[in-house]
Amino acid sequence: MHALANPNRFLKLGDRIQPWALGLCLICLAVGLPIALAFSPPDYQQGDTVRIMYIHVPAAWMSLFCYGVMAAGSASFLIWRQPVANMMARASAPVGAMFAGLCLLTGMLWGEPMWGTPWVWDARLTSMLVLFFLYLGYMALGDAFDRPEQGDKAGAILALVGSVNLPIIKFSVDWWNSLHQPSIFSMAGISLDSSMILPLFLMVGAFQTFYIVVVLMGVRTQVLTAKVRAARLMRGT
Amino acid sequence: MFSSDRQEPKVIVTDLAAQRGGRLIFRGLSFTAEAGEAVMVAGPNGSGKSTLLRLLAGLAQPDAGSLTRLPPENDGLRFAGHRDGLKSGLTVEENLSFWSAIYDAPEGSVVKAIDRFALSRVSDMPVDVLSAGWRRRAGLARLILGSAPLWILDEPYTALDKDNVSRIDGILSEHIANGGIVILATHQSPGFETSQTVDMATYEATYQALADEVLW
Amino acid sequence: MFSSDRQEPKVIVTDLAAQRGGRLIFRGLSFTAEAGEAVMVAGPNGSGKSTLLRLLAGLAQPDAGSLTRLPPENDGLRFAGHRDGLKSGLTVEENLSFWSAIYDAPEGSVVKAIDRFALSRVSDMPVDVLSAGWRRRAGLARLILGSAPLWILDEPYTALDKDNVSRIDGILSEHIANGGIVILATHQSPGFETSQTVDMATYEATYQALADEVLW
Amino acid sequence: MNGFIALIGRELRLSVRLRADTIMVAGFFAVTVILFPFGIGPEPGVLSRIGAGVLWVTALLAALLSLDHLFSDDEQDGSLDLLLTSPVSPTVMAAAKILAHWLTTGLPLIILAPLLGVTLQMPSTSTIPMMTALALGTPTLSLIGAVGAALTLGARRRGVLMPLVVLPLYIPVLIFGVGAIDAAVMGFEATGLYAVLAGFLLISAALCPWAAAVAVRISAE
Amino acid sequence: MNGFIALIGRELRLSVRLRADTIMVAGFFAVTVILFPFGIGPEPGVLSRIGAGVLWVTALLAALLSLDHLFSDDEQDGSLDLLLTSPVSPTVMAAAKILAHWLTTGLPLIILAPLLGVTLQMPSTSTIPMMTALALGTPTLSLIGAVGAALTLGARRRGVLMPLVVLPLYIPVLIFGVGAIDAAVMGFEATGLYAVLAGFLLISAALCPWAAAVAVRISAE
Ligand code: HEM
Ligand SMILES: Nc1ncnc2c1ncn2[C@@H]1O[C@H](COP(=O)(O)OP(=O)(O)OP(=O)(O)O)[C@@H](O)[C@H]1O
Ligand SMILES: Nc1ncnc2c1ncn2[C@@H]1O[C@H](COP(=O)(O)OP(=O)(O)OP(=O)(O)O)[C@@H](O)[C@H]1O
Ligand SMILES: [Mg+2]
Ligand SMILES: [Mg+2]
Repeated sequence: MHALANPNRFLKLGDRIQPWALGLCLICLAVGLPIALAFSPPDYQQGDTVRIMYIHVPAAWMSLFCYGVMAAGSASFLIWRQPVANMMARASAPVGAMFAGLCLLTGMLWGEPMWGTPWVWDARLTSMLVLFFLYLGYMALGDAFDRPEQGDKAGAILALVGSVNLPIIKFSVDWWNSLHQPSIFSMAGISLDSSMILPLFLMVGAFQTFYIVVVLMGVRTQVLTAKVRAARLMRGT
Repeated sequence: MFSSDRQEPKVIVTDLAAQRGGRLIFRGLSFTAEAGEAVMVAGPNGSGKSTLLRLLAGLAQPDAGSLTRLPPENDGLRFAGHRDGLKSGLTVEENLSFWSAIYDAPEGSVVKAIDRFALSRVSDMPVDVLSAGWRRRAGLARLILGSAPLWILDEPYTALDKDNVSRIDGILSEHIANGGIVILATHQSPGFETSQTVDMATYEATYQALADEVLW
Repeated sequence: MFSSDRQEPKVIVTDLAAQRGGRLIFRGLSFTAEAGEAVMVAGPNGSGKSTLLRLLAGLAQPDAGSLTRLPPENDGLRFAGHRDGLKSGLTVEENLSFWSAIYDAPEGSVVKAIDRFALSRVSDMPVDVLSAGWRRRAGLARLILGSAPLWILDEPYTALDKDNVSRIDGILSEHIANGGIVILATHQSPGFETSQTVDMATYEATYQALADEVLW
Repeated sequence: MNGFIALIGRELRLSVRLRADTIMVAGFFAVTVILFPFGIGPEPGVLSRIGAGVLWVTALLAALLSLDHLFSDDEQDGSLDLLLTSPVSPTVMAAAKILAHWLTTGLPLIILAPLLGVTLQMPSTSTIPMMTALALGTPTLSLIGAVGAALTLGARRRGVLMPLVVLPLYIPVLIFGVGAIDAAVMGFEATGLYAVLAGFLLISAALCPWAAAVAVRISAE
Repeated sequence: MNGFIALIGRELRLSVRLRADTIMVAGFFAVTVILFPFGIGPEPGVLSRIGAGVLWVTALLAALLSLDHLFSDDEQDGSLDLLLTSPVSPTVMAAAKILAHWLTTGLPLIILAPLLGVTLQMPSTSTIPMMTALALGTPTLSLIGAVGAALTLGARRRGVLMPLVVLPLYIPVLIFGVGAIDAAVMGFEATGLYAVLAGFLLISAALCPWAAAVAVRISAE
């Protein structure tokens, strides 16, 4: 673990992982998308609109996952002063915001035929919107200081404080009687037809590996930016 | 006075560097101040005097180098910056009473401070009707609430007339005589013996190389 | 310079008195300042220097006596008080551009002022990251936006280092040489010839009887 | 005129960079919109009944709470003294500040009003009356509020004084403002109520900048 | 401890002398109480339906708009630097400021809640739930808000940032707060919702003063 705290070693490891992740992502997409969009059976209730699920659900899961990474990275940055952890957190934010936006968008597209309205102020939908705003707030705050160090620390604190929203999103369907579907996974097992599980998991795999690729790129950019800044400092300009 | 009941006060600064807004302000700055010393921090505008004093006061973290303050706790410290930290809505006495509670100063400190800084005429006036010099003095009166050995002062003479400059000088030299430490930045020359001068110009960092590990 | 295109600037003060919070600050104060003169207002803290300058600037009305300013309009006047009047959220240039519009100064004044006050290095920095001295200078740069003959300055040297004090002195003496008037209050002695000194101590009104009608 | 425009520009810039007012108004909308349906449930009819009231309370609060700083920020950092010794007349200065204040708190409200109307399930016929009433009423709020802010500028116990001075003067605007919207929604003739709002606006536009200027000058002494 | 009490005393004194928050909250009540019945008419049922929502919007706004100055006043005049170099720990300082903030904006609301209940024609059974929910929820608003105020202290575009940072964190409190009152009014069991509010309060009481303190220290750098 400690080895990864060194930016250069982290980048080297990233260099090795990145092509694999990218390849896996492309394979998952190539296999998963056709199954999801064409070959999987339509739902007996929802018909073809169910295909939105293969984007919507992975996007929802990923947006929660990204926030988790962001919160964990921020914590280890604040506690153990690991700059790389913070870089991971900051690189996760835009991806997470994108997934949250995608989840909201597909949810609204799905809601139109299913509920007759794209939006209701229901607990899950609201809390997801809150998550989206939290991402925006985190990114805005991080860039709002003259000294980047200040932005890093302020953003990290916000990420930690905002993490209380995660359980609310996750359990909102159970706590309130929501229009929204309850969880696929529960104590009782998986409540989804097996023919839908394969494409769903392929899409999850694609999104996950996409995330890895983008975060590695983000961390690399930040390491290089920091190096440029250090070089500038040395010149005293 | 300070050494009798506690540890000797001391400030040790080694190879300090600070950067602000991507610009290295100073680097390689070292000095040591012992009990009974007055350190003058000199240098032109923007050379980093205030930045250094804020580092010494613990308001910011150094970007490189180390900084030891004895005693390390804040109750051994009084800082006075460019701004007075007085609340305009409150009277001089209310302001000083507040700070005396914050500093956990013994009963009667406020009266003593008002007396020593010749503030009795204005003690029940709200701070916003005071003239600039009176206000400054009211801000400095915080210094002698309680008994902190280390005083860090950023341009304390601002707005003071001659009599009051020597009043402050008197208070500062008394503090030094009692075994305290005074670190002050000013563009005027103080009216008492300073044991050393830290000239910020010496530590200017323009076009100087700085090792990688210092920044990381 | 100022007399050619308009009336000669002039300030005539007769028997001025001011009270604040029920206390008579000064009384019987008279002087006249002609074009090309620098008037120094001296006196200890709280003696009424700032109060006098605010009267002269038209910010307050005298409680007795009369005050004539030529030209009487505000566009012949630049006032600089204890506080800079700069907005921390805006950059130096944004601040100066704002004031240049307020003073209806000709195109290019801001660039000239930034140049003359050596502010180009910080012109696009937000004011709140400037050091005290740089900030002060940015505030004073307002003076040469447009061309007002009468400058009223309250402790302009605050926070400035030696080089900058002489830079300001240079600008002030140039202004006087051009036929302007400078009235300044300071505890330091300015580095140029002042033609007269108004010593506030002379006009102190404590324990002095004053006819009822002056105050009422 | 130069000075007037420069002042408005500065106020707008500061508002975006430092003050929370403008976004707060939008944020308040978000909360209102999120909260009221939450609290009240999606029952039709209930929401639409309270729309006008909600709208005006928003306008009032946005005005009131941001007014506190209309002059006091400038007073704190010395800008006010400099403005009063500048060629720009205090009345023009007050007018510019009032206009900027309305642009940052009143105008966003008017622009967002249709959106609020939709989410509060108000009938679409209410959009125009809502915007008209707000357009006629919110400038009056800024105008009256500026006088209050100026009057209490140098005062001790300012915190207590300011709402005490301003709130009573706001009530008539609110009553007629809500009345106009409700009348229009229910299909009654609202022109008379608009006229009253317009009257308030004219009177305060004529008097308030001047009164605020006088009050500011006094406080600077 | 001395410092904690002194800080609270100072904040309360300043609030009465300079800031309009406390009275603004009371004033806002007056307006709400006068305005809503006006806007909605005396139809029974409608008013009481929205009571909980109105109450919470008030609480939220009062908190949000007064938070802007929680640390920035002290930062402006240099007090913050002096407090950070004083023996009082930043966490204690933040806690004192948060408590004082709640005393001046949250508490008046709770005290006045029964009055609002009556004028909004809410059933008398709702008084206790209203006060309980507010008592459990408003401190959380002050706590979370303080973190937002501290985080945005040295930031550029603070005006835009502060609501963006704070509002999302407020939503959960609002949802449960309104839910608890409504449940109680409709005769449902509200204990679970109170428990959630209490949980939020405990978590934020444990975390927020510390987080605000860290954020303040960062901004002073
Ligand atoms: C804008 C509207 C919507 C939002 C913000 C939204 C949000 C979410 C979120 C956050 C999740 C992940 C929950 C978890 O991992 O526990 C999720 C999952 C899901 N959503 Fe939506 N959703 C929306 C609309 C819809 C619609 C209209 C449908 C279909 C009728 C739908 C069906 C599902 C399903 C089946 C899942 C998977 C359930 C699970 O495994 O948890 N969503 N949605
Ligand atoms: N956030 C920042 N971005 C860019 N530059 C900064 C920032 N903060 C401080 N500086 C610069 O750091 C330098 C040091 O400032 P400091 O206040 O320490 O100077 P000083 O020696 O106290 O000057 P003075 O005598 O004018 O008070 C200044 O040039 C200032 O412009
Ligand atoms: N509202 C007021 N109530 C009581 N006294 C007041 C009021 N306003 C001003 N004063 C007093 O008026 C006196 C003159 O103040 P002024 O600011 O003019 O002094 P100054 O000569 O500029 O002093 P300094 O050198 O300290 O700036 C001060 O003693 C001040 O306390
Ligand atoms: Mg300095
Ligand atoms: Mg003065």
